[in-house]
Amino acid sequence: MGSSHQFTLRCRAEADAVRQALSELRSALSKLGLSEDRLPGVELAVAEALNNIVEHAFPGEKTGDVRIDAALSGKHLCVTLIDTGRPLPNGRPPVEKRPNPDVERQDLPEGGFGWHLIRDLTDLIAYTRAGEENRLQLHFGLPDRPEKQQTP
Amino acid sequence: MGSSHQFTLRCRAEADAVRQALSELRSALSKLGLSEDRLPGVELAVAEALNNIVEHAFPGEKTGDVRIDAALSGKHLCVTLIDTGRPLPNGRPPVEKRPNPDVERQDLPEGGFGWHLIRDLTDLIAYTRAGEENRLQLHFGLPDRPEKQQTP
Amino acid sequence: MELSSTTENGIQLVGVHAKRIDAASAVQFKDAMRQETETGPAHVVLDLSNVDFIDSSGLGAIVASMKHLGGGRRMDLAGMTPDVDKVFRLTRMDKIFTIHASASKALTARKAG
Amino acid sequence: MELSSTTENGIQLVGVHAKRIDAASAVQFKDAMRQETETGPAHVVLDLSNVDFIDSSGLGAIVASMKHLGGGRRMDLAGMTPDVDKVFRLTRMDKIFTIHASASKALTARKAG
Ligand SMILES: Nc1ncnc2c1ncn2[C@@H]1O[C@H](COP(=O)(O)OP(=O)(O)O)[C@@H](O)[C@H]1O
Ligand SMILES: Nc1ncnc2c1ncn2[C@@H]1O[C@H](COP(=O)(O)OP(=O)(O)O)[C@@H](O)[C@H]1O
Repeated sequence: MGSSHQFTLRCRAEADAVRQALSELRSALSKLGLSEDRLPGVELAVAEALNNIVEHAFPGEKTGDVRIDAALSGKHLCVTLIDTGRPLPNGRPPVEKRPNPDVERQDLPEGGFGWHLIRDLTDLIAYTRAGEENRLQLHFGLPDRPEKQQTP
Repeated sequence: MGSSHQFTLRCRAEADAVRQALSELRSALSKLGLSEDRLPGVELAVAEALNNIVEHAFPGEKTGDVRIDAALSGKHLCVTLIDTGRPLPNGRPPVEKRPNPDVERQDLPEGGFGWHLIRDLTDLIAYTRAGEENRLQLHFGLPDRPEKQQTP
Repeated sequence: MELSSTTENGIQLVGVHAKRIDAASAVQFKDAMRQETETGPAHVVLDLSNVDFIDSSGLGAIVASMKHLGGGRRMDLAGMTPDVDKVFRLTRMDKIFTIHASASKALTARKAG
Repeated sequence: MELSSTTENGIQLVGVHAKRIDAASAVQFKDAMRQETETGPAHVVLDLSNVDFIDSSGLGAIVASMKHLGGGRRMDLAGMTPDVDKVFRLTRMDKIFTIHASASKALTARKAG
């Protein structure tokens, strides 16, 4: 394993705060050397996960704090989202059919894309409910720099 | 992302229980399709991390519970160890020189290998102390099956 | 959410003057689009060239705006930046729009569209 | 921790009859080695062919057993399985032992060792 870095961000479970947190996440990852072509996919996956927390973990007027832990090496990025909102139904990310674009115009889907995008953009998702906490890990392999650095 | 699996094991922070947990981990990962050539490295990395918990998080006669969360896809394995023992000094895994084999026989190192082995065998380590909990994530990239399966 | 609107060759070109159509702005986007296209030509082109991020809320808002036009009218997309384009492709929503490389191409490609 | 011991060609061959030398058994291993080698030839070969897992505690115990022999005696390793071998290589502890493919090779390779 090469050198590795960690940082933590926090935001309220509200759309404006999520936007701000994504901007901080992006610039922190960029500073730590995550390649520019990986940033948009990571931002989008984390955005979808945070949007779900805003909308489903803290529905309606409810809100709360979200902790965002990120860990990065040359080979690997893990972003963990921790909130104390409602758990995922059935204790795991929903596995539903992709919204179908081959329908009449008035039936076209306006939602239900979120988890599919997260799955498309990650190598692994892990969700655990521990006590009152939701912990969602999004894992991204970084195959661009496969070279293994030696640690001392 | 292809299909992904999660499971949780628990053990006491004691050497015999660790041995038992490693055996359960190995057979669970094997059942879920982790390739046989990756099992020994994963077992060793997790063994070293658990041994550290037994010895340093719960020193002396103290003991406690360790929760082992594992998540596996075709591309990625993450093992998270959670305990309520003492935190890592300085809030992160120690970065020390590798024990030196080029010394007189009586000075040969009998320890200090653990974290180096963990680093050698993983793609990323992330440690966070959250409240009273130590959470150590060990990440393993699985480059053997790079093919991306489509989810529905 | 600031939108601009011009009509040329009988096509209404709506420009989005925001870098993001995301969960924080999807509702405003939908409202602004509704106002902008309440009346006007049957053919609308949405110029997304200033937008460098959309999430699924933004995508849903664009689809909703198109649906809101009603059966007799159409909405094309133009000037999508690569990351925006990727969201349409991953969700297969690229299939339900005519997509033009740029606003000017959308205006001249009317017959082909 | 069960060890066996035979002496051949003036070499003491100590066999480990356990699948693991790990944190749960490192102390027993060290104690048993100490007893087994308290007296005996100056040349000891540790046959690890039954062992398929060692961790750093096991590694440390093997090094400690070697050091305990004292300056005038030596300890070689034999029959390491691939996973055990890997631990020695990663920690560079392969450099401090003479390593033989098997116990029988260790007994015949005496002069070369
Ligand atoms: N606490 C939660 N955190 C994250 N997601 C949740 C939570 N509770 C429910 N969900 C799920 O998130 C899903 C949202 O799916 P998604 O694909 O993003 O579609 P949408 O666009 O409708 O939000 C809902 O079906 C819901 O089951
Ligand atoms: N709570 C803890 N959990 C895990 N490791 C810890 C904890 N507290 C301390 N440690 C560290 O683990 C290190 C052990 O390092 P390691 O390389 O495994 O060598 P050793 O073979 O001496 O155990 C110690 O230096 C100690 O700082």
